[in-house]
Amino acid sequence: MTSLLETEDEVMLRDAAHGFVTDSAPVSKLRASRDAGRAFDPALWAEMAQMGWTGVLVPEDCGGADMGHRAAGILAEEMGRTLAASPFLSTAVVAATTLRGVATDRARDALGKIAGGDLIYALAVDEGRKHAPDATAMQAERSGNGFRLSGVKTFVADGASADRVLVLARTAGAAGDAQGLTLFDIDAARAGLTRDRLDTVDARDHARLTFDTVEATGDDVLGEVNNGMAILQSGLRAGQAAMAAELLGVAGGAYAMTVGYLKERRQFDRTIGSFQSLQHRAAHLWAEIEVTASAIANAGRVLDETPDQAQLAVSLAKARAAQTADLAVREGVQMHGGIGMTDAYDIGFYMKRARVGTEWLGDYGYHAAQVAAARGF
Amino acid sequence: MTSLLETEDEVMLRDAAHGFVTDSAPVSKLRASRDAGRAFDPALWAEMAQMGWTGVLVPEDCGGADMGHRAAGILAEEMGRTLAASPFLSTAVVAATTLRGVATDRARDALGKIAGGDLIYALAVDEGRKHAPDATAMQAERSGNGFRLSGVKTFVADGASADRVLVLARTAGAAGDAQGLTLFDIDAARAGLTRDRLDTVDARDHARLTFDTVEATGDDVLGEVNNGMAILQSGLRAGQAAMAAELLGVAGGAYAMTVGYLKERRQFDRTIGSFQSLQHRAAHLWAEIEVTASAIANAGRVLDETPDQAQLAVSLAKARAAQTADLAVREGVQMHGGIGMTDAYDIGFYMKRARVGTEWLGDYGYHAAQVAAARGF
Amino acid sequence: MADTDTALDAFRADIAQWIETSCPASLRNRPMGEDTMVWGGRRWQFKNDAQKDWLEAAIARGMTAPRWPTEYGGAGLSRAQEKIYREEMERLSAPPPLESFGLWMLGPALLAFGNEEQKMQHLPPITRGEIRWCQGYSEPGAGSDLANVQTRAEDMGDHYLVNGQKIWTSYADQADWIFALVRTDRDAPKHLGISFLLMDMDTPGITTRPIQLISGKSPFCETFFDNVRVPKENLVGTVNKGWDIAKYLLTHEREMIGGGARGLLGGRALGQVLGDLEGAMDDPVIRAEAMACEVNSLAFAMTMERYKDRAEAGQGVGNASAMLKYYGTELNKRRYELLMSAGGSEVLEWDGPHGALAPEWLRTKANSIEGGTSEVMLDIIAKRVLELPSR
Amino acid sequence: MADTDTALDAFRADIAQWIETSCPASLRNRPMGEDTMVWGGRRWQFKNDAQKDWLEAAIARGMTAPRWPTEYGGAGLSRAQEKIYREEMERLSAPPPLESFGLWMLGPALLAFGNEEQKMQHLPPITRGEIRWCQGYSEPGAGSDLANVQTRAEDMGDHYLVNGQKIWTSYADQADWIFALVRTDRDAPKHLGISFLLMDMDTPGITTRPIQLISGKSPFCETFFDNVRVPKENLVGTVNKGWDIAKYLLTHEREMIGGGARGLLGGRALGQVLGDLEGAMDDPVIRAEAMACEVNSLAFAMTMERYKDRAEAGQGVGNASAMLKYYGTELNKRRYELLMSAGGSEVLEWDGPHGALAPEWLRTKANSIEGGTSEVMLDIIAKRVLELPSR
Repeated sequence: MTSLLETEDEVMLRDAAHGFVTDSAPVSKLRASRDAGRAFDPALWAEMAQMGWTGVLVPEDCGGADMGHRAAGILAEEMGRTLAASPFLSTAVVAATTLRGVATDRARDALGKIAGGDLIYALAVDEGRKHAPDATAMQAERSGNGFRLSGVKTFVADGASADRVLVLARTAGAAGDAQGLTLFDIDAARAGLTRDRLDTVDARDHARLTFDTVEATGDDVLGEVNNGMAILQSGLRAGQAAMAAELLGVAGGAYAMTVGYLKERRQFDRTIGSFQSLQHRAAHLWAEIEVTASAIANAGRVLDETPDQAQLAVSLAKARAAQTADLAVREGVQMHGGIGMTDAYDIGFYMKRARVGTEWLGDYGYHAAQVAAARGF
Repeated sequence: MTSLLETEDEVMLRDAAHGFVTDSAPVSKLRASRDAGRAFDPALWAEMAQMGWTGVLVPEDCGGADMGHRAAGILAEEMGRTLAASPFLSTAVVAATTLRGVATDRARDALGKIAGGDLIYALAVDEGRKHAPDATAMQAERSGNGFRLSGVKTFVADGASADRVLVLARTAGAAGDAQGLTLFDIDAARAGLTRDRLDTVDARDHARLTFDTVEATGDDVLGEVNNGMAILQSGLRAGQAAMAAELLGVAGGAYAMTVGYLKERRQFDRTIGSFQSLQHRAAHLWAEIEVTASAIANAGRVLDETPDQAQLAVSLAKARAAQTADLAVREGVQMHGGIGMTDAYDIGFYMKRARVGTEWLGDYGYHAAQVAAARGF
Repeated sequence: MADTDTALDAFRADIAQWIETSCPASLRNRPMGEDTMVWGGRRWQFKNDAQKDWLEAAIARGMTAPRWPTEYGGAGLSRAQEKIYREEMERLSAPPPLESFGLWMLGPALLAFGNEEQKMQHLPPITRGEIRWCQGYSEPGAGSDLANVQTRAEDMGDHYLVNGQKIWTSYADQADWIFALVRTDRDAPKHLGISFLLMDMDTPGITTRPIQLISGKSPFCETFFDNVRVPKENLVGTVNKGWDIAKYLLTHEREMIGGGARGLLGGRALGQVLGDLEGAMDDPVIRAEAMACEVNSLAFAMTMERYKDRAEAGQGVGNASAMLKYYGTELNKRRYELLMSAGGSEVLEWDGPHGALAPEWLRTKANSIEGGTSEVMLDIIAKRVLELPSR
Repeated sequence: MADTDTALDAFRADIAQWIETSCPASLRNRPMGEDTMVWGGRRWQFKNDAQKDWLEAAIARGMTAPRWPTEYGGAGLSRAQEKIYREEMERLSAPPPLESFGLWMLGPALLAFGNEEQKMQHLPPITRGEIRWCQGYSEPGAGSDLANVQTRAEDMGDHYLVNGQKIWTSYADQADWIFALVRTDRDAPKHLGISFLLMDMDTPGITTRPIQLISGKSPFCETFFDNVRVPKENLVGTVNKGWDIAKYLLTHEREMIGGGARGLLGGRALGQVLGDLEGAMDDPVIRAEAMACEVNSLAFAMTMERYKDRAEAGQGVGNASAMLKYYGTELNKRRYELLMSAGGSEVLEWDGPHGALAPEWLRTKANSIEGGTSEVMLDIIAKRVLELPSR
């Protein structure tokens, strides 16, 4: 395995990404989008495409930059730092990774459009309050050469904005079976598909998708019928790792804002950052962030080098990132005091995004259990 | 229900107990006993009998003081504060409470001897590493009018010192069944009973008792055959509550020693108690102790007033006490620094007793699960 | 009338009878919420006639302020009688006839520090729900350092001229009067030079602006004072000694906020609520945390009871109230974190299938900040209760 | 020889071959413990011939001190070569031929601060395991405040006269020499006026006494200095500037102790160990805690790897080593608490059915004290890494 240290290329990528999100996607941008009722800024997304970010996981012969999962994690982390909102994770990470596992012309075409920033994808997998692909109950009934999809998917990130949706549906077995699932790639405008954007606290696009006998052809199936998880698994892991990286960025952003505040704010005739109890808590938080950063770097490395053995590394990253982001935003709000509770101040946005990001594609408990299983208990 | 505040009588009892253990049973006494390989000082036990402590739960017409479970908790707490070692919990609390549920002359006679300090009892219930009466596998086979007991009991508090042993054995069903258990009251010198004192870290008497076809008569049975838990339950709860009280005392003793150290010890040209991070941790510890004290007072109250509904209150007390003592001794050792790690200093004794006391008759997880069950989840 | 057992039994029967008769059935057994609360004030609109009837009956008997002397509109109950009154109110599930910062905060301050004219002017209207009060302590930039009062009241001979700004003034936009800390001596050490001043919110120069929180709308406001002329008789207690009154009231406030954790979730066990979220308790992480929260919540409820018993027994609670405030608010935050975690994606909306859990969760984050941060509470415990040294 | 890829591949093949040939099979694949460690020194007794053979082979090639210059008994390896050496040692499960505070602590200090005579006198015997060193930093009453050195060394013209007492001197009763901090100027500010002095433990006036810990016997001693005459050439670096050397070495020590948490339990997952305790994992409290410990342990192991990579890449670790020390020791304590909890009554004996878990558990409590307390580590992080202000 290669070193956990970033290469020169990676350091350059991070610096560039950091500069871009700081200048072009500060938290004020998210605030403006929220106040406008908009999930993200399409102009920002177009710029990301221009910089090649949308193609970070798209093969070069499909027009992508193919920089790998460590690079994707660096981008996601920097976006998390300023809460830059875009369909990056669902489109450029989950969909791109899933589609490159499919050797069809249609998939290659879609990958090209993803790289170009011309196509937004969403992943519709969960139906209940917790991430659980096996619990899929949504039916895809055979109908002639095709299928008819009926059921409800929820917590679909970028579901209301997406042009196309990856949908996991059941073609055999019953809810709870790991087998019998099939993955579909469906036009979001298809008849019978209703999309309701949920008013989630992070002001991002999460939608409930209701499928009422939506028609799908055999060409819409990704991979094999009844074996959709074989294809989707890599996309899920990539998404989990990238969300872990974003959460590390959220933690880092909240931490930086908080330490900055501790250095400036005076109370009782002292800088509050000179109070030892706050110093120790800030130092502990920094330690947690450092340790989580190692798990994130490792997840990217394993996804790039031995993707078939990535579940432990990915779940470790997501479990750690969830706990670390949680600690960072809780400490952030508390250390800011009253001002941190006001909507006028930015720290609350970090708390909201951390909560939502923690839930997406498996929370701490889900991933900690995956780690335990991988470690034999 | 009566108030959670202590009555005047209770305050007097606490003051007297506090004075006695401080003068006659400081930690140095436990140290001396340990160095002598002795589990407790018989002279101290005799003094406790003279003061009526051994009869705290013995009815007045059996020669006891019958002060109730709140009073027993006050005594146990004060003993915990200086780690006063004696067979108080197993004899004056568990055995006394169990025996007073039995209306036989023999039981009344035993209660009188307990009150007089003339009889030490131990409770042999657990066979595995965790408290689990239902898991009893030890057999009591019918043999004529009596029984033959075979099996191994472990972690029997005061088991090597005891004159008599309360033994829970199986007369029906299999390990895991809540039913089919019978409680015996057996002379510790009976043939076939081997007692091995374990070298536990708290330097108290805990023993492994091996029963090799030990004969028991029908008179040795307490309560009904196959229904021993109906009798033992009250004794177990009383013991759990009293151990919770002792652990509160252990926490309080460790806390007092630590805060005293924080006020005296100077480092970096300051009293270490002036460092804010230590101040906040000490304040938090005090808060935990205060909250636990309420749960302890409540357990005594409920045992005295509505003993049939006491499991929630008792388990709440033991769960809280285990967590609080654990925090107190960990913070105590850490805040003492290197000196706290030396055997020459007393704080380590608190850590060792807390660990052992936490395990006896159910640890935090056991009692927290009881609380959950009582609260409907 | 002495509090003999017989007399108290008679009182209990009488007060229970009165509650039964006076508190309309439609108000009883309803969950507490903004809709059920009666705050009073010049602009108050009752939600229904039953609320009005119940308030009027309470005013007639002085029961909006049970322990205040009758000459100020109270019922003049003894401590033992008041305890019985609360027990019967709880037993009969009757809501308080009137909520008010006047009853909770200003009244006790005036009774302890006010002169006779001030008591007569302000206490009876409070008991009748005619005047609604708000509290002006915090200032922007002061944070936990409440004594860092910059709003100044200049002595202009016949009046004070007030200039400055307050923040976190709950319901200032709906209040009729404000009691505020103002600086009357700029040269004195920080804790001296502060006075306790009463101001009619209709006085020219006072304006308010609501504050939006991370959890959404809030009762909090910013309140601005621009050359506000205040009669000198509106100063309570001694000039430059207002900090004594503030400290006295902070203890009250702490107990109120810390107690919030007890009555949550309608008295249901946390685990029961979680049990409704099917499958949530299968996760050992959630289950272990639910057990811990339940254990701590029950023990904390007993602690509230114990301290209440202590207060009722005439033993002071004093600085230990900082512990109740600290523990209760931190525990409440932890409980809501657990609920959010158990609710998963179903509770991420501002208003979702399980109600407005997300804004409640965000709102709990202020519990450990308002009324003194957890850090300030720990400082108080360390210094005043544990008596740890400062050097 | 430059570290080209080809050259490094050749080195790897060569060194692997040498380990295979030189390290007896009986020493390999054995769990680390006191029995397997070779400390050397005047009074050293090998446990078996294999240990002796392995040490002699290593000495012959300079491999007890791989990166030290060959003239001092080292092998003169480059950073890249040393990394390969460690990788091959690990791959072939070969134990270190020699453990020593001389190798870990004094050697680096002498290489950085010593003069040529001192290097020639002390380094070669260290590499050959002839002289065993101990460290004399802490003093009774000083605690975390290591600069509070009271042991004084008086300049008597041709020698220093040392009086005072050290504590926590590991293996002082078995060491041949001690390197110690002594006060050479009592009037200077605390951090100045300290010097770094080497003393032969056989010098008249030096005595030691072992310390009994709460976990039982320990390698720690108290060491007393009573009018000890020390030649002036035994002072390392500049007089009164010994604190610079101490700081340099503290960083080394921190990394050593913090790393302890990684190799524990023979590399087995904590959950696997717990799984051997039948039924322990059925308790959601234990299970949730085991999951948390496992997640944190794995992430910490990766952090150790990342920082090692950073050091090997020539990027400094610096004050961040305080984080490794803090995190590793706190995590290790937490893991042992879990094991004790899972083991229940079976692990309460000093030596029970699962071995000496209880004394190990008690011993971990010192991890977050020795080599700088967790509180000192957090102070270092806050001030030096986070650069938080002091006022």
